[in-house]
Parts: sequence; structure tokens; C-alpha cells
Amino acid sequence: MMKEIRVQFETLEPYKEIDALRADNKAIGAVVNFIGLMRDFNEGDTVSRMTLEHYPGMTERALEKIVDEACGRWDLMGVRVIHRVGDLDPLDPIVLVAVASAHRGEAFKACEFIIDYLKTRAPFWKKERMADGERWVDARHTDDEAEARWQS
Amino acid sequence: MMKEIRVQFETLEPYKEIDALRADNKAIGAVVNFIGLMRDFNEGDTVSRMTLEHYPGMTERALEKIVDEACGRWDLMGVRVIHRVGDLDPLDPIVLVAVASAHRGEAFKACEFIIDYLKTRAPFWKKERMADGERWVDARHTDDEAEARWQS
Amino acid sequence: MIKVLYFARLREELKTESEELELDESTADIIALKLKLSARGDLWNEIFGGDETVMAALNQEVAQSDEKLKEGDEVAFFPPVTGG
Amino acid sequence: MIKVLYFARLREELKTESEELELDESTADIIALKLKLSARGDLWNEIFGGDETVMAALNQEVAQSDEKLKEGDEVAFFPPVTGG
Repeated sequence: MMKEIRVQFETLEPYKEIDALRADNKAIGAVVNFIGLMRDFNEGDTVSRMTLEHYPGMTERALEKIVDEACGRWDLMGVRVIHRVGDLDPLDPIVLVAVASAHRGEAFKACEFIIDYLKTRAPFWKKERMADGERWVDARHTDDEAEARWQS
Repeated sequence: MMKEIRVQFETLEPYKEIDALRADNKAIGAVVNFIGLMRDFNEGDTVSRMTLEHYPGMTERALEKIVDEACGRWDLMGVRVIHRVGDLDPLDPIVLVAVASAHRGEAFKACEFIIDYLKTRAPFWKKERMADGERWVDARHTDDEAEARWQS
Repeated sequence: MIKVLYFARLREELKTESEELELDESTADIIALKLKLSARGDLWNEIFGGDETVMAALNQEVAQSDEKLKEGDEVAFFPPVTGG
Repeated sequence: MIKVLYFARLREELKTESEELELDESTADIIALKLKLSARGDLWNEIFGGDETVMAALNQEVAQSDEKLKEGDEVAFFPPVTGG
């Protein structure tokens, strides 16, 4: 199992990561990936910029734990979780979760599981800048519900 | 809703398609995509090449129907389904299903729905070449089960 | 006339890609057409008269066996699909 | 000594990124520590003594309020996470 977890200030390049995940492994039949992108609109306001803060050390531990849990639940050939921090502009990728497996069912489940848990358990915080100031983004109730689905 | 459905003999370039799907739309917050790849191994045998046959006309209609059904069920901003036909080598992408939406839940569901239905309803047939001959691939029972999940 | 197409394993085994048939009693619906084809014997009988799963499409939509045929229809027979 | 970290909205509002505190009765566990912090009044009280949801981590793992603290521990307080 190829596993790569990274938190970075540099621009996230999803395609480079997916290529690295596949790494010319001819046994991989399915790659499912989620790309989270910065939107220019949230909660009714136009957002011009975003800053992502995180808790260095804890973030990596939290992501490791989530990925290990996914690897225990499903038969995977590779997982990559790359998360941006720092300043982001609209259209910038915020996060990539890419999962490779022999068949698609496991890749789909693992990919959604990882992003659902990341959203509620990994210590990242978004701050949005609008024309008239800035604000910290509130946690979404739907994210808790998404996570809860996996606890059965 | 940006919709693109294509069956092609040319090499499938997933990243080009995902870029086209996003099309600099700053309202897109989530892109989920499934890339189905040719494996060099199936049912215990090493596979050196694959030929994909389809039913021109019916294929496009079937894919349109599946995508329209997904668009009716979920709130999506873009869908792209590109499927290869002709001769493929290991590592070649066979199919891309890419879905864009404001939030991730809908993109995940729609992406998996489309590939599950494609697997059982779109008229494509795979023929594998091994060292000692060739064979048509048999339909997988798990694909029927995957499709059945959505009928409730 | 109706047009009949064969795909994948069926096309190869029957060595037939497509053919045109008169529209009459023996081609009134898909089940009648299958009987007519299996009556050709040998592989035709094995494929259309046996246990093999053969899917049918009528005018490029998946069809049930009892669907009636009319002048100009396109019928296709093929094994379960395996794309994606 | 224990180390206490503040993140995001908390760090900004409290104008504190981190501090070191003596390990004693008032920092015996996370709930005691929160009481001590809220006793500072003003924003500290609003955040640690009020209805605001404040998450706590102990040595970089999510922690419950009754977890005991020991010498050298790293405690962090932060709002619900919003990454991804």
C-alpha cells in the first residue's frame, strides 16, 4: 500500500499527485479522487480569498489515523491525502483525496470515508475574506452527519 | 449544467477532461472522479491487451439516459463521461466519470451512480488477449449488486 | 424489413454482424425472432435456444422479449455488457 | 509546566498563540484548566465559560474534558474544524 499524507503551503497539483499514486502500477483498476476547490461564494457572500490555518503535528497524526482506518476497512493499493494551508484564491484546490484499488467499490467508499472524517477530525480552519472584512468559517452540521454514517 | 458524453477510439486524457469540466467555474466546490484503468491481470491470468467493442448509437443514448437520471437526482454543476473503445494496453484509462458540484455529497453519489449504471446498462464489451489466446470478459455479478443499491 | 445486429461474442460466434429480415409472423416480436434464429440450428440454436443469457435491444433501447416489432425496427442481440 | 495552544478564532480573539502554565490543582485536568482560563474574565470567560463550542486536544489527540494532565503535556483549544 502506497500511502502519502502531506500538508503544504505550495499550490496543490492534483494531477501530479494522481500520477504519483498510480505510479505505473498495472494492477490498479480504479482510481477515485475527490478534489475540494475554493469557491468564490459562501453563505450568501462573495469570497475573494481564503486563509487556511492548521495545527502542525496534530494534523498529520489525525490524517494518518483516518487513512489507516480506511486501509483497515477496505482493500486498497494506494492512498494520497494532500491538504493546502496558507492563502488560497478562488479555483485553487484545497484538498485532494485520491484512492487506488483493484475494483471501484472499495476506492469509492475509502475516498468518501477519508474526506468525511477529515472534515470533522483534522484540525484545519478556514478564514474567508470578503469585500467588507473577514470571518472564520463555521463548522457545517452536514459534515457531522456525513461522518456519523460510517459509525455502524 | 455542463454535460459531455463521448465514446472515443483516441487515448482518454482524464486531466484534460477534468479541466474542461471545471472550466474556471468558481462556484464549483467539489469534483469527484472515477478513472477506470486497464489492469494487466484478470481472473487469474495475465492480460496483455484489451479490445473494447460497443454498439454505436445505443451507447450514447444509454449514457445520456444515465447522466440525465443522475442530474435529476442530485444538484450538479457538471458531468463528463468519456469511454474508450478499440485497442487498449495496460495502464490505459478505459473510462472517466467526472462530476462537479457545489458540495461533495452530491458529487460522490452521482459519480458512483453513473459508473454503477454504466457497468450494467451501457453496451460495451471487453475482449482480453492473453499469452495463449483471447476471451470475452464475463459480466460480473457484483456489478448487478452495485446497480441494485440505487433502486430504492 | 427489420434489421438485426449482433455484438461481441455473438457477432464472432455467429460470424454475422447484421442482417435484414422480412417482417412477418416469424418476426412479430422478439421472442418469435429468437425462435426463428434458434431454428437455424448449431450455434444459433445454442445461443438463442439454450441457457445462454442473450440481451435484446429494440431501436437502441433495452427490450423485453414480448415487445412487438414493426417495419424498419432495429433489433440487436448481445451478451451482458462489460464496459467501464 | 504544561503548554497551552490556541488556534484560529480563539488565537485571534484571545490574542494568544501559546503560553506555559504551572502544573497544579488549577491545571489538574482539562476541565480545571478551562475554569482557570475563564476566570481571567472578559473574552476568556465568554469563550471558556460560556456556550461556545471549544474543542480540546491533549498531546495532539482529541481529548475529553476529564482527562488528567501531567508535566510536559501539550493542550490545545480550538473551534470546530472546517478544513477540506
